[in-house]
Formats: sequence, C-alpha cells, structure tokens
Amino acid sequence: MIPAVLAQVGGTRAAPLQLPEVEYSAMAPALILIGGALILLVWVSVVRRRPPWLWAAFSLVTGAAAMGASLWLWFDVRDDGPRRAVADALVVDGFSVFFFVLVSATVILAALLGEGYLRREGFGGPEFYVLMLLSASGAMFMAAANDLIVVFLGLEILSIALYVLAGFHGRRLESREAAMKYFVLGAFSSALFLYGVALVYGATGSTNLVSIAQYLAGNVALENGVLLAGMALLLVGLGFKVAVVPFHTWTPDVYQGAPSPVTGFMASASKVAGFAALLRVFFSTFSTLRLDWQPVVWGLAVVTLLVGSVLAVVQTDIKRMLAYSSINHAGYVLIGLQAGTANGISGALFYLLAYTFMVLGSFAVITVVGRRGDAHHSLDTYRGLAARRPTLAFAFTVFLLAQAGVPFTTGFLAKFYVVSAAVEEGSYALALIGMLAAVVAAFFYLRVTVLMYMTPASAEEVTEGAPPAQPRLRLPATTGVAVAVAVAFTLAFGLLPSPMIRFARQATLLM
Amino acid sequence: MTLDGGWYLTLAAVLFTIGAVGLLVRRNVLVMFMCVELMLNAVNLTFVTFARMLDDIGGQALVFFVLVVAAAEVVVGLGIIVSIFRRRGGTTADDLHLLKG
Amino acid sequence: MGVGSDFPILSTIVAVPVLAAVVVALLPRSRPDLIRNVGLAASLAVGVLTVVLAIDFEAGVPGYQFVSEHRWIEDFGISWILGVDGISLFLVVLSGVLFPIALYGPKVHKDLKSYVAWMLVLEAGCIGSFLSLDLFLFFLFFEITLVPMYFIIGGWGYENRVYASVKFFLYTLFGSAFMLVGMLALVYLSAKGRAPVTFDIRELADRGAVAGNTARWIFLAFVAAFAVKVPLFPVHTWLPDAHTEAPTAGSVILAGVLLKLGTYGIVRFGLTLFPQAAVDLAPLLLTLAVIGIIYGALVATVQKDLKRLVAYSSVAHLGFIVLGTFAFTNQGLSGSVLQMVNHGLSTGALFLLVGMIYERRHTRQIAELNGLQKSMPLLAAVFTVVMLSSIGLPGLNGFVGEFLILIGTFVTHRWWAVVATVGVILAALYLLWAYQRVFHGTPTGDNVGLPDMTRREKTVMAPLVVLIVFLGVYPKPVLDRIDPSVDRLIDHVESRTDYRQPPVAADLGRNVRAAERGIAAQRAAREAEGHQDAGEDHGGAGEGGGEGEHGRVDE
Amino acid sequence: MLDVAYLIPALPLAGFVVLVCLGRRAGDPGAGWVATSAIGLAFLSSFIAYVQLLGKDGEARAVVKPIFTWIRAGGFEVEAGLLVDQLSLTMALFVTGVGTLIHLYSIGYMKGDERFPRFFVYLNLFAFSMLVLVLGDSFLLTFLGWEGVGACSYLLVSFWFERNSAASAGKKAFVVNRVGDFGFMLAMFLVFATFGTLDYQGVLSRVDVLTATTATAIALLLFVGACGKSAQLPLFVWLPDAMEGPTPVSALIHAATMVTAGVYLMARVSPILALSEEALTVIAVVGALTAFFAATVACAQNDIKRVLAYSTVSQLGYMFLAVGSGAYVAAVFHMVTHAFFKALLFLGAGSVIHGLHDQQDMKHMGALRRLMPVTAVTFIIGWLAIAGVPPFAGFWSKDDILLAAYDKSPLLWGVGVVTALLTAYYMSRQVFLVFYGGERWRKAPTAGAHAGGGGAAHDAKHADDAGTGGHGAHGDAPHEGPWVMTLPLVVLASLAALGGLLNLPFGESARLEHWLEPVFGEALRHVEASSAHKQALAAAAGGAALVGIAIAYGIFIRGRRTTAFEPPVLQRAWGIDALYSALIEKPGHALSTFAARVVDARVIDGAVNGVASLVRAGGGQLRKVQTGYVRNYALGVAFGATVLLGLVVMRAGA
Repeated sequence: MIPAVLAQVGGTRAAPLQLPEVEYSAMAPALILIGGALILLVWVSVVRRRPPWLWAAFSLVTGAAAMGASLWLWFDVRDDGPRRAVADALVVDGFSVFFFVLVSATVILAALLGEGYLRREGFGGPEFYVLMLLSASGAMFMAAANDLIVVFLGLEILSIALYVLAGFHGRRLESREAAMKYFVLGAFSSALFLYGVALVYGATGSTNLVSIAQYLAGNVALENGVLLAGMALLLVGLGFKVAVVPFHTWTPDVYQGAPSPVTGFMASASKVAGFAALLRVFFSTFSTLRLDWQPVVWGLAVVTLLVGSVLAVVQTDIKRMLAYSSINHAGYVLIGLQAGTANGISGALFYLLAYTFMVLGSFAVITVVGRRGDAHHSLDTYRGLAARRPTLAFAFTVFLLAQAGVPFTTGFLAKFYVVSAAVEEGSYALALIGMLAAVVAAFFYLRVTVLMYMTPASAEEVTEGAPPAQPRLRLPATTGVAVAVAVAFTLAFGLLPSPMIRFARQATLLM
Repeated sequence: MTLDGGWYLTLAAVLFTIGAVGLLVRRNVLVMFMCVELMLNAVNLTFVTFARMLDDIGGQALVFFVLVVAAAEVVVGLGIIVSIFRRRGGTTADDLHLLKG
Repeated sequence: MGVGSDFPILSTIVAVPVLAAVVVALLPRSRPDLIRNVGLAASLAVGVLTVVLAIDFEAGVPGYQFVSEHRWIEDFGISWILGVDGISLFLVVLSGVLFPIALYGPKVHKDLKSYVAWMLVLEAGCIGSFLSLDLFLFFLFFEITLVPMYFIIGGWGYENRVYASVKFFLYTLFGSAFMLVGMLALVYLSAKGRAPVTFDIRELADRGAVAGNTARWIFLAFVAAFAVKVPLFPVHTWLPDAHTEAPTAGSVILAGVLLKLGTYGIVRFGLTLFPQAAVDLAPLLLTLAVIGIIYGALVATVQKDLKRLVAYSSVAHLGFIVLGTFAFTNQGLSGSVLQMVNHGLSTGALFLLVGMIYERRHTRQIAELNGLQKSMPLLAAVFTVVMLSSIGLPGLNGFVGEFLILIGTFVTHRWWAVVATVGVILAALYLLWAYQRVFHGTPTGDNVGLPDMTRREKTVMAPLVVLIVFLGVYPKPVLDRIDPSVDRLIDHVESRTDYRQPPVAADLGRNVRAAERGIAAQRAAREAEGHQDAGEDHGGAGEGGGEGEHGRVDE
Repeated sequence: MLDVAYLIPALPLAGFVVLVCLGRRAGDPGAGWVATSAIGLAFLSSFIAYVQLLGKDGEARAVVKPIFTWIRAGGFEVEAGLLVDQLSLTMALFVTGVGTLIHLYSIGYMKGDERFPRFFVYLNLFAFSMLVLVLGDSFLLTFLGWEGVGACSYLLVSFWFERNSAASAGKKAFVVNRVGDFGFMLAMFLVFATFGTLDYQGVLSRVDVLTATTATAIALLLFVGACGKSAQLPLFVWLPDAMEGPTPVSALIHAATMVTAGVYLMARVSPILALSEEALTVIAVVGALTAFFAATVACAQNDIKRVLAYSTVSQLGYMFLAVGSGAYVAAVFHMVTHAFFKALLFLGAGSVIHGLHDQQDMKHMGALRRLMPVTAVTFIIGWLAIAGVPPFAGFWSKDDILLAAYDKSPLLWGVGVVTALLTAYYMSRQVFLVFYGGERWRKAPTAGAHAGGGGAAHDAKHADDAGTGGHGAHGDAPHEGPWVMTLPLVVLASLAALGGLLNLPFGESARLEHWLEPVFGEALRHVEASSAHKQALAAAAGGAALVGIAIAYGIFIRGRRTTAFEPPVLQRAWGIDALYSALIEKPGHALSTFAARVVDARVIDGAVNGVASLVRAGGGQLRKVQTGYVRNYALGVAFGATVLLGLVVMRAGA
C-alpha cells in the first residue's frame, strides 16, 4: 500500500499528500481475525484464569464472524463486481473471497480440533488460537494480494505464526525440531521469493500485479532473462509453501513433528494460501508468459505427483504419510494450473476446497488416535481401529478414500475436475500420469484401511513401546463435530457438488 | 566515476549467492540465520538499484517492508533457536535429525 | 403386475439398496437377525423390482426404456440418466437375483452389520452401472463397486485376503485411470465447436465426433479399464487371487456380476461410442479373447485349489464373451449378452457350492477332498448340473450363449472361432477332472460322513438350478428382449463404418426359415388341425424379426 | 396327425422328472418299474407312429412336428421340432425297443444297489436324450441329444464312482467325445455359414449350393464327431474303458444305441456325403481299419466285457464301411441287427458276471452252459449272429455291407472279410471259454483281484450290493438270474435270430431298404451286380465266419487250451492309450503346468508384483534423500531453484 503512496508522492512532487482510502469493509474477514487475535491477547493479559474452552469458543466465534463477513463479501462482489482496496494493493474479487471463505472454514475446524488437543495435552493459554488467527489473516492477505510485496507480507504473517505453532508442543523434541527446520527453510525460501519479486520489479517496473500484467501485455520485455528468472524464483518461493517437489523437503518432517492440529491447519491454510497466490500470479498476471511457465509447471506437476505418491508408499508414520500425500495433492492442483484455463483454475479451487475438508478431517482423526503426548502415529496404532471405534474408523476411511479419489466423494470430483481441465487443453499425458499416480496413492490409503479393518489389534502388542492394551480413545465433542462436518461436506458435496462447483467457477470468473 | 547499475545488481547477486551457499554449508544455526539475513539484504540492494535504474521511488520503499519483516523473523527465529538449544552446548543444526525418511 | 409409467422404477432399484444400507448402518450391532432381515428384505425387494422390470419391458423395442433423466452436475454436462435396454436388462435381473442369494446363502461369521451394509452398497453400484446412460454416472458406479468389494474381500476373506483385496482394488483402479482420461478426451473432443459438453452416451454416440487414430486411442483407454475388469488375458491375475480369497458371497458377486461390468462396458461404451475403432481393433481383442479361452482353461487344469480353478474357468468363459462381442454379428453379440447372464448363474452357483464344501471341510485343496458324492449325493448332483452348465452342455444355459458366440464369430472370424471351440473341449477336461478328484472315489479321513445340503442351502440353490435349466431349454423370452437392442447396436456400427454383417448372420437365415414356412404352410393345408398353433407362433416371430432387419437394409 | 410322436421323447422325460422328484422315495424296484413303463410306453408310441406313417405315401412320410422356438438371434433361428421320417422312426423303434428290454433287465441286475433309483433316473434321461438325438429336426437338436447321451454316458459309466477306474472312465468317455464334438460343432458353424440355417430340411433340400470343398469339409467334420461318439479310430479309446459302468449300461449305451449315433448322423446327412467322394472314401477306410483293428484287439482280451467292447468298435467300423460305400440302408440294417445281438451278448455277459459274483475274467469261467442254461443258449444265438453264420441276423446285414464294400473297392472288402474271420474267432473263443471247458471259476481268486486287460473289475463292495441275496461270498455255484433278466435275453435272442427278416436280399422282401429309400434318395448307391456274383461274395463271408469258428474250436475245445494267440501288444490295444498319454496327456499337462507356474505366476503376476516392488524400491531409495539434515533440505530447494533458473535462462537465450 505504502509503495503506491510513495509512488504517487514521487510522481507529483508538489501536490498535497493524498492518503489512499483504506476500505476496511473489503478486508473485513482478515481484520476480524486480527482483531480477534488481539482481543484474545489483551483478554488473557487482563483477566487471568479463564476456563480454556473460552478461548476456543471465542476463536470459533471469530472464525464464524469471518466466515459471515466473507459470505457477505461474496454476494457483494457477485453483485457489484470486484473491489480494489488500499490503493490497488489488495483486490477483493470472487477469487479472494473464495479463499476468505475457505480460510475461515479452516479456522473454525482447526479451533474445534485444537480445543480437545490442548485440553488433553494440558495447555491452558490462548496462544494457539492467537497464532492461528493471525496466521489465517496472513493467508487471507495472500489471497487478496494485488501486489507482490503484499504477497510477501501475507506469506510472512502466515509463516511466522506457523513457525511458532509448529514448535508449540515444547515437550516434544520432534515438535521443536520441526519448528527449527520449518523456520530455517522457510526463511531461505522467503529470501528466494523476495529476490524473485525484486527481479520482476526490475524487469517490469512494478510490483503491482495488474501493472505487471499491463506492462507485459503492452511491451515485449527487454530483459526477458531477468523477468523469467524472477518468475522462476517466485515459483520456487510459492512452490515451497505449497510443497511442490523439489521444494517439498520440509513437508514430511514438519508435518510429522508439529502438533497434529497444527499440522492439519498448516496442511490446509498454508497450502491454500500458497496456491491462492500462485494461481493468481501465474494465471492472471503472467498469463502472457504462459508458454514459458506451462512446461515448467508441467514438469513440476509430474515430479510432484510421482514423488509424493511413491514416497508415501514406504512410510510407517501416518502423519508423514499424509505429508507425502499432501505433496501428491499439490501435484493435482498444479495440473489445474498447468491447463491455464478458467476451467483449470476453478478445478484447482475446487480441489483446494475438497482437500481442506479431507485433510482437516484426517488430522482430526489422527489427533484423537495420537492419544496423550501426541506420540502414537505409527501406522501400527491403527490396527483394528474399526473394531474399537467403528465410527471413527469409518470417518477416517471416508477421508482416505476421498483422498484416493473414490467416487461419490468430493475427492473424486476434485481429481475429475482438474484432470478434465487438463484433458480439455490436450494435456493427455499429464492427465494420465495424474491418474496413474492416484493408483499408487490409493495403495497407501488402502494400507491404512487394511490396518483398521482387516488386521486384528492383537498383533500390535508384539511391537515394543506400545502399551499392552489399547486404552479407549477419547473423542472430544468438539473434535467429533469437526470430523462430522468434514465427513458431511466430503460426502454431501460428493453427491451433489453443483453448489461448490459453481462457487469455484464463479470465483474464477470474478477474478 | 559512475558505476553502471549492472555492477550493483551483480554485487547483489553475488551477495545473495554467498548467503545461499553459506546457508547450505554451515551447520551452526545462528550462522545459517545470518546467511538468510545476508540474502535479504542482497535483495534490498537489488530493489534499491532497480529503483534507481527505473527512477521509481517505490522500489526503495519496498526495502522498508523487507527490513521490518526481517526483524520480525529474527525475533521469532531467535526465540525458536534459543528454546531448542537452551539445554545444549552448541547450536549445530545437524544435531536435529530425528525426523527423516 | 405392471407399474405405472411414471413410476421411476430404475431410480428406485438403485436407491432401495442404498437406503437399506444406511438403515442397516444405523441398526444396533446387537440385533443380527434384524440386520439380516432388513438386508434380505431390501435385496429381495430389488429382486422383485427387477423381475417386474423384465416383465414390463417391451420386447420388440430396441431403444432404451424406462429412461429417467435428471440434471445433476450441469456445469459438467452431467446428468442422472438411467435407462434399460435389452443388453442391460438381464444383467440387472441377474444382479437382482444373485444378491439375495449371496446375502442369504453363505453364513457370515463376524460383523454381520458391516457385511450386509457393504453388500447392499455393492448391489446399488452394480445395478447403477448397468443402468447408467451417462458416461460419468457409469464411471462413478463402476468405480464405487470397488470399495464394498474391497472391504468384503479384505474383511471376510481367507488367509491371503489383504493381498488379494488390495490387488483387486489397485488393478482395477489402474485400468480405470486410462478410462477416465479417455472418457474426458472423448467428451471434450465431442464438444468442439458449438456443441455443449455432455456425458450422455446417446448424444455422444450420435455425434460420433472422434475418428481415426484419436478414436482408436480413446477406445483402447476404455478397453484398458474393461479388460482389467473382464478380465482379459494378460491382465487377469487379480482374479484368481480375489476369487480365492473372497468369502463365498464375495466370489459369487464378483464372478456373477462384477466381471460383467467389464464385458458390459465394452459392449455399451466400446462398441457404441467407437464403432470404427472397435472394428479396426477387433482382431487384437479377438486374439486376446481366444488366448484367454485356451490359456484360462489350461491353467485351470493344474490348479490345486478348487476356488482358484473356478476362477480360471471364469477367465476362459469371459474370453468367450469378449469373442462374441467383437464378432460383430447378431449371434455373437446376443450370445455374449446372454452368456454374461449364464456365466453369472453357473459360476455364481459353483462358488456357492465350493463355499458349502468349505463350510464342511475347511479346505479348498482338491487333494484333501475325495469321495464327497458318497455322503452328499444331493450336493454332488447339484454340482453336476452346474458343472455341466459351465461345460456348455446343450439343454443347460451355458450352451446357448456359447454356441451363439461361436457361430456368430465363425461367420466373420472363422479361425478365431475354430481355436475358441477347442476351449469347449478343455472346459470339460478341467471341470470333470476336478469333479472326479473331489466327488468320486471312496471317501477317506475327514471326508467321511459329511452332512448333505441343508434346507437353507437348498433354498439358495433351487432358483439357480431352475434358471440354469430354464435358460437352457427356453432362452427365447430372454433372447427376444436382447435381440432388438443388439440389432440396433450392430446397425449403429454398420451405419458408422464400412463394416457389414455377413448376410447369413443378418437375415439370410430368416429368409430360409420363411421359405420353409411356405412349404410348411402348404403341408399345413393338408394337415390343417395339427399345425395351427405352430403357425401362429411362426407368424409372430416373422413380424418381429422383419421390422428390425429391414430398416437396416434400406439404409 | 402323428401327434403321438411327441410322446416318444416326452414319456422318458416324464419318467425322468417323476423319478427326480420322487428321489429315494421311488425305491427299489419301484423306480425301475416307473422307468421301464415310461420307455415301454415310448416304444408303444413309436410303434403307433410307425403304423400311422405306413398309412402315408413314401414321399410324405417325412413330417416335422414343431415344438417351440428354441434359440433365435438375428438371422439364426432354431425351431425345436421332431423330424419324423422313416430313418428317425426306425431308430426310435429300436432304441425304445431294446431300451425297454434293457430297462427291464436292469431291475434285476441293479437290485440291491444303494443308488438304485438314481440309476433309472439316468437311464430315462439317457433314453430321452437318445430320442431327441434321432428325432431332432435340426443339427442343433441332434447335438442336444448327442451331448445329452454323452453326459448320461458319463454319469452311468462312473455310476460306481467309489472306484477310481470307473470315475476315470466316465471322464475319459466325456472328454474324448468332446474332441469329436469339436468336429460336430465346426460342421454346424460351416453349415450355418453356408445355408443360414441348421434345419435338416432347410439344409438337405438345398445341398446343391455347396461347393465340393465345403461339402467335404462339412462331411469330414461331422465324421470327426461321429468318430468320437461311435468310437472309431482314432477316438475309440474311451469305449473299452467305459465297460466300467454297470453291464446294462454297456448293453444299452455302449453297444445298442448311443454308439450308433455317429452312423445315424452320417445316414442323416447322406445328401451332403454324396457330394464328396473324398469324404466317403475317408469314412470307408477309417471304418474298415477300425473294424480290423478292433477285431485283432478283441482276440487278445480276457475280460468278458472288453471283448465285447472291442467287438462293438469293430462292428461299428463295419457300419462306417457301409456308409463310406454309400450303402446307408446296409449301415442302418447292421445297426439294428447289431443292436439286437450285441445287447443280447452284453446282457448275457452281465448275467454271467452276475452269476459269478462280479467275476469278469474269462480265464476264470468255463462250463457255465450247464448251470446257466438260458444265458448259455441265448448267448450262443448271439454268438452265431455276430459271427455271421447264416441264417442269423448278423449274416445278412454283414453280407450287405461286404457287398457294398466290394463295389467300392475290393481291398476294403478284403479287410472286411478278414475282420469277419477274426470276429468269428474271438466270439467263438469267448463262448468256448465261458460256457465250455472246465469249471475254472471254482479255483478262481477273489473276484476283481485279477484284473483282465484294462483292469475292469467290480470291487467287492458291489458284489455285496448287487448280489441277489441268499448266498454269501464266492464259492457258491453260479446261478441264473431272475425272470426280469432272462426274459430280455430270450426276446433279444429271438430278434438276433430272426432280425435278418427285416431286409432279406430276395426280391420284394427287402423291406427295410424299401422303407428307408425315400430318406436317402440319390445318395443311396445300388450295387449293380449279378446274383451269382452276390452269392459268391456271400459264400466267402459265410466261409470266413466258419473258418474263424473252426480255428477257435480247434484251439479251445479240441486243444483244451485257455490261451491262444494273445500277444501283449494286442492286449494293450496296440499301445494306443500309451501313445496318447505320451503324445497328448503328458505334454498337455506339462504345458498347463508351465502356463500356471511360470507364465501366470512368474511372468504375468511377476510383472504386476514387480511394478509394486519397483514403486516400493523407488520409494525406499528416494527416502534416503530425506536425510533429516536441514542443510540437505535447503540444498534440495537450492537445487530445484537452480534447475528452474537454468531452464528459464536457456529459454530466454533461445
């Protein structure tokens, strides 16, 4: 925002200082989240000894308010068209609002997840919620960014909070290690991203996405090399965030090490926000350079799909396995991007929508099964789960099969959508590779169902470390609600997907 | 003597590379972190240079954002590093490889 | 017992098992009887509905009947379109018949609730696949069947069940991957220009937008999915494992219904959507089919496990069905469709019988069984009938289909038919040999004094045996319903390609019959009284056939 | 008119259905009487139909009685109907006639068997199938019966399934027949491809459209089918083994009726055969060779039933010789007379076996004529008939065949005459060994311990089951059976003695020929030869028979020997079974094993599992990259960034 202001100042030296109008209403969801976080902070410093559920309840309310504001914005944008805010630094169009909604949903589900987890692990404070809300606001800024530097700011707001969240469970060495790795690598990739911003700025003379697009449309870029190098570095930075191979290396370690609800939140919000920026920057801003980035994205999609699925096959830790699975999912979203059409983008959006609920649901189950100490994530823990907790096992099965792309789930439609976009554009090979990777991926999802349904629990007692008898798993009511919501979403919109498809499609068209 | 903008850019690129290589080869987390700072400042140099070349004050303003963010990162990063290595003698990143595979 | 014309019978048939599955899932685990009864009632209701459907079905109409069409995912051009024609009708009836049998017949030793629920979901999936006229909808049903079957094999199967169920799932998914891409390619290539995107196969077939190499590739992509499902040599190796390890009901449904999804898919989608490609690539598929026939039979011969033997016999039998499909003659295709039903009945029955043996002896190893006929004469007798049906003995159902397939293939692809006929010899060899080892001889050890079939087992086998005999003796009601649709399909292929069915297969035969009838009529004049009823019969047949045939000749 | 024809197959079918429904409740001998009356009434119906047919003109005697449309698909349509003409009715008459007698006989023979009702279920089903075979109005309906009788044969041969030899024999019969069916099916395909129909009338009235090649192909393919069913070279191997079945089964199925189906089929398609001289020659040569070959083997067999089995093969060879020579009437004539005397011989043999408590080895028989007078007398009549001694039935029919063969080729005639000599010899040997000589059964080992030839012997269990009761283990004097067993013997003996009357070669008395002639029409070849010529040939045939008997007399009565010329190679039927085993069975099994254990398990499934292992191994290798060291991860990111930068720089430069 301020650069634009300064630019104006630089341009018209003698003119009086004209401050851009900050349209608060346009940024309401993000502001609500930030406000909520601040209130929580103040609250906890002023009033001591509050029952912990209150923090969760407040976060839920905040999330719901953000969701409400997002929906209001949605109808507003749909009727009156996109709104630019803060001197063109932010744009509130259908695309942004789609992500506002998605991130708000993430917040709500993660708050539900967190409550049970924090209570079980004995964390009383509101820090988790504060950080989560702030992180989510960063995600919203990324989605609404109309300027590369705002993307960077959003990215950092998102990430810095996540670094802390990853190391939140201080008693667990894994958690701290995850935080350290995430932080070092995250900072490294931020630097790369930022260098990319700088090069693009140098090549086009602006960091504003619209200006860049206009410049590229109007001029044959003189310093094409600089521009392309900048674009490549942007891809690296955002690719890191969404875990695209080969920038994915942090993902398994961080997913495994971070507290389970944090992993769930990270897997959804962080990936969603990263893709929001990636899709907007590449599809809309760099659309004239499509021929340059399409083959690159093609290649990234292929290695992401293959590496994600193949590596997941050999994992023995459920969180790590899902980390690779999330890498695999990133590959599918890239298929949508690679198509480079409105259909592809709406496919990608739909994929992210479906993915958010599947992955949060999965981590909800994992949180429960992880038991006290958040330490039981070996696949062996899932032996015979169906016999002990049939409903939980069924829910997990739904999430796993949906991720595998079984029909009548949103997961299937998501794959169908992006693959159809690819096929429509003639990318048959990529589509086929995607579907074949899904076959490999199905193997490791099935493995978990095999353990839950087809393996007796008794065999587990042989492995050392595990207690002789499985204590009964405690499913907190809030987590139960989260799981139920995720299952309902996955199945209901798997059966009648039209509203969600239209949502994604309009979001793309209103970009 | 006036230097062509290209030299600044090259310098920035070299600094950036040094930072990156440093991050890759050093094992002390603090040093690694400093390398990141070096990279960020190389970027700042790039921004300023481009702003001069383009005669656009905006690029120079961007540097402030970067500095602010870098400061925030330092705060959080040092916090994490301290919390991890509080009970350890050194700050070697390689000590942490519980998670792998 | 007709139903109102606006009653959505097809949607009901698909919905009833799903709703019943939900109901079962909500029932308390502690009420196994209730669960069983709900499941059985639902599947019986579906069975009755399918029979009503078959009765209400108008025999002479070649097109789709009872079509129910609802918009579903408009953005993708996807609709909920169900319809039935002669090709799918009896597969639906077969599913309706086999599911109650599979649910009621074999005992379930654990977790009845999930078992029943999965079976009902499976039923909906299978029937849904047969009824779908929307490519996307078909794919959904086609894929969803994997899930319940996976859980049934993996949850209630034998020692090696996990390997088998995962193999089954992934193998099929592998094939489907190609089909999904092919399907999308077809749909989008068909939507070039101003035409809207649609998955309606009637519309897609009409447009016939893909041709040449493109069509061939897409056709192959479809075939990849169906070939795995059929299974066609050399992608058949999931089948023996799945069959062997599945619980009895799983094997029954797998062999009886699920495999038909593949052959049905080839007929409905392969031939309808890609006539030219199907004609072009027929030699490839015919060759694979023939290899499957011989190879399946040879491998079946040396199996040591009874279920595995039956599984390989399925490979051979399904080879016949594919053979008939790509013969591109009325007989071959009708035979294939009929044989799908026949194979479902006889192989389903065989698996039930093997399951009964397993219940008593807890082994499927042929070497551990002998002389069972001594103590179980009735079971042996039923086994004999079913075995003879599987061998293709005239008078039992297996023969009619097999013969039509072979004769239909012979007129267009002579040498393939000749080699395939060798398979008929081999079928006798491996089944009789197995029968001899299991049932003949003097029983020893644990094989002495086993109880014969129980009332429940008799109840289960009775309808199958009756159908096996009925379809062997009087397949006409079935063929009369299959024939017009098959005719239409061949017409469709002929109108889109240079291919022409040999006249002998199309109508020469009928002309001969007509000429004969002329002679017969003269005779009848002399023997007025004896010939009356037969004359009526002839007249009716002549009309029905004439309409279907001559429309094509004029084109 | 002729609606009674429907009853001919319907009655045995009804009997079958009734017996199936009754199950064990039908009881012993109730089931037997139900079955016997069913087929007895079928015989009556046939006879009524015969009388009705006589009331028509010669040309109008072919009547199609439609039943229902069996199969219809596109241009392919099969109306199930009965074709009642002279040929099919002749067949129906002797099938039901002989069948009734054998049913009756079985009531006595099978008495006490634990599966007595089931036996008659099968018998009635067989009778139904056989009648469908002969009365069917199209190839496909004949094929229905053809396979039906095959299945019944399978069920009946392995009736005593406890014995592995019986079980194997049943399976072998079915499978070898299937090889023949392969030919039959291909023939039907070819017929359909050519004519567009499988109806006999539709096809046979238009044979002129056939090219010579197609005609030859159809004829030979049908002949392959006939070879299977009628046990001709090279597919005869199942018939001797089929003697494992109960003796009435051997009599009914493997002597009188089913095995003649091949001859019937050839006679039925005579208009097609007439178009192909090559096919006729092949048939004649195969027939002659089979006749000779089987006769040599029969000379060396010790099992009373196997002698008769090979004799049946040999006699069937004669019939094919007749067919090949265009003498269809002679073939049918011989078929009928053979049905009489061979059924008689089998039933007699069954009586002997029954009386000796399942002793089948002729070396352990002898001098039975005093103890079993009825059996002996009737058996001797059968012997004279088959040996070709005038005026018994066999002489006349065999004479007809030899005459036609001479017309075809003197060489074939020569083979026929030598075979006639051998026939007389081995049948005499049998009679002398069984009914004359010393009472060797007194010191015979336990029944079944000494397996003759191929090892056909009832187990001791059946000795108990089938015993007529009242006497214990062996050592009892051989005895005659009850009246239900002797009555059929007497009736058949009279038929065997007088059967020649059907077709005496004198003037107008050639009734059968006259009756059948319209069926064959131009296909039938008439031998144009002087009567002196005919008489000389007849004398030669008769002489050969007498020489054969004389030789046997010299050896077994005069020489009092019990063994003569019986080289192992003949006992093993020229080693054909071993040859098949070595050439087909073993390589086939090896091939199947290879396909299952190597191709399927290793190659195909190996590839499938290999892909899975490959993915796993790939994952295992790839995860090594994920070292857990953060700087390695950073290196990964840097590497990826470098590659991307390199790519875009290359792109920008290009």
